[in-house]
Amino acid sequence: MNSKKLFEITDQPLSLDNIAARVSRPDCGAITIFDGVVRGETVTQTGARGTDFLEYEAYAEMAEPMLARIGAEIMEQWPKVGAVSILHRIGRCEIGEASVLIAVATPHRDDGCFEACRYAIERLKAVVPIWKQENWADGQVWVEGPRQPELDLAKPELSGKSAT
Amino acid sequence: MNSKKLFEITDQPLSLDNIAARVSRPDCGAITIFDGVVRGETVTQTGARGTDFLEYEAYAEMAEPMLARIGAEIMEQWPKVGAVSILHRIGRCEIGEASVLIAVATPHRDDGCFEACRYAIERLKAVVPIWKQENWADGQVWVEGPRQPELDLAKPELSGKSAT
Amino acid sequence: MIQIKVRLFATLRQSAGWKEKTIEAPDATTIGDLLKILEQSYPTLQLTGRSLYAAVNQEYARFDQLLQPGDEVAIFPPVSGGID
Amino acid sequence: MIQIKVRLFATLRQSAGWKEKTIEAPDATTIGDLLKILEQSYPTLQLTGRSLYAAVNQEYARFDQLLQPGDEVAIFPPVSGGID
Repeated sequence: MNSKKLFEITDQPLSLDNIAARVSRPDCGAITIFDGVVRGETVTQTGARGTDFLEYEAYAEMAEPMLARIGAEIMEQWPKVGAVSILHRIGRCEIGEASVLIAVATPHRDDGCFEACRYAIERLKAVVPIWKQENWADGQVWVEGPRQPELDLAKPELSGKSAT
Repeated sequence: MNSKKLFEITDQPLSLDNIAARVSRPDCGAITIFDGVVRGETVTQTGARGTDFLEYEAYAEMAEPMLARIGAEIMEQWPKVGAVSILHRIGRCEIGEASVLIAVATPHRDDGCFEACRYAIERLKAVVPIWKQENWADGQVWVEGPRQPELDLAKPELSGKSAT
Repeated sequence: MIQIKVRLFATLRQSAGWKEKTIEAPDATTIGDLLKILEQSYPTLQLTGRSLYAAVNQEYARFDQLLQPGDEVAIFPPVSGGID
Repeated sequence: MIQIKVRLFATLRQSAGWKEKTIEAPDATTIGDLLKILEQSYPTLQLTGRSLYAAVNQEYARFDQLLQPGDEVAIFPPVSGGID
């Protein structure tokens, strides 16, 4: 975590103080940070379910540029944003550890830092090539995110085209 | 910053990793943090204005319970919130240092952590008895927040009552 | 007569030159009455014609609230914590 | 014939038992054609009837995109980074 890169896939533990330093700018007084933490318990309709740890895998050569693209989308949509940083951890993550950190710095709190931070986590979950494996005492499963129709090869019209 | 209090006025530097630990809960996977940072430059209509440092003063015996009350308001308004922490620094704060940190933990990112965090900074600025003094090379000034009519003793109808 | 503990903050504290004093006041004194007593006793403390909040025993209070013996009354300008 | 570098991730990598291979394919091969070649060569790799994304040289691509010699084609399930 000695890096000052704004967009990074790393197998090292993430630090909130470190990401805040990465987006710190003399004219920015507001930083909003989203911290995605590994949950030990998930409440479901059939009761609580336990997780032992998570394991993340990434296509890092594609994921880092995609994170940077989300940053660029934010700067375009919220032009007062001074800096964006998005860090995602890979490998084994224990309960209570951060798997993703997003920081957005703006001059004032009304300049879009909350909205942009929210936007970034939604975009990350939709398009950045990272996968999560849940591990319990009695097994493991790869989690698949919700299908994004515009990315899915299984679109009927695309399959049709290819058959010609 | 060794304290685990959720609502605290302190003259010690604030740490984001520390406040995240204060609100960490096994069933909460989403933490939103607002980090209010001392700006070195403020862009105004007449150009950039520099600040050397800020000095905060608090009525701590009242401010800490008020912070806790904002936390209680949040738990009532967003019942899925697992924990809230609000820390405010007093004394001299240098450029780039955090003067206020707000952390809200929820099970998932859609359970109100962004909205509650935003609510907390607005409420803090309106009602918590803390005052900011801006210090420049050539002087200093106490900043007065926008007047809250419901708190202001100068309300005409109240002054009128007292005169009877 | 009753005794009231008065606390001042920020610019009020600076203009008065003190932050805490015990003030003697008649029975049935309101916060408004207390402000007049303070202005008369401490001419550098300008209280009229400006926005002002008050708290009694750490709770926001109104101009016409009656004070009790031993109350702690804080008087201060509109708050400005956090960042803009 | 052209050479394509294929990369698999997550459950696809696990079911195939490899994460990276260079595949020989005819000229004018599309991603859709490549998927058929892979399924025939690696029976444990189940690609049809499921949601699947593909990227060519680190950019999302469509089923009918024509591949060029030396392209890196990644095939993977819907992404699930971050937290829920």
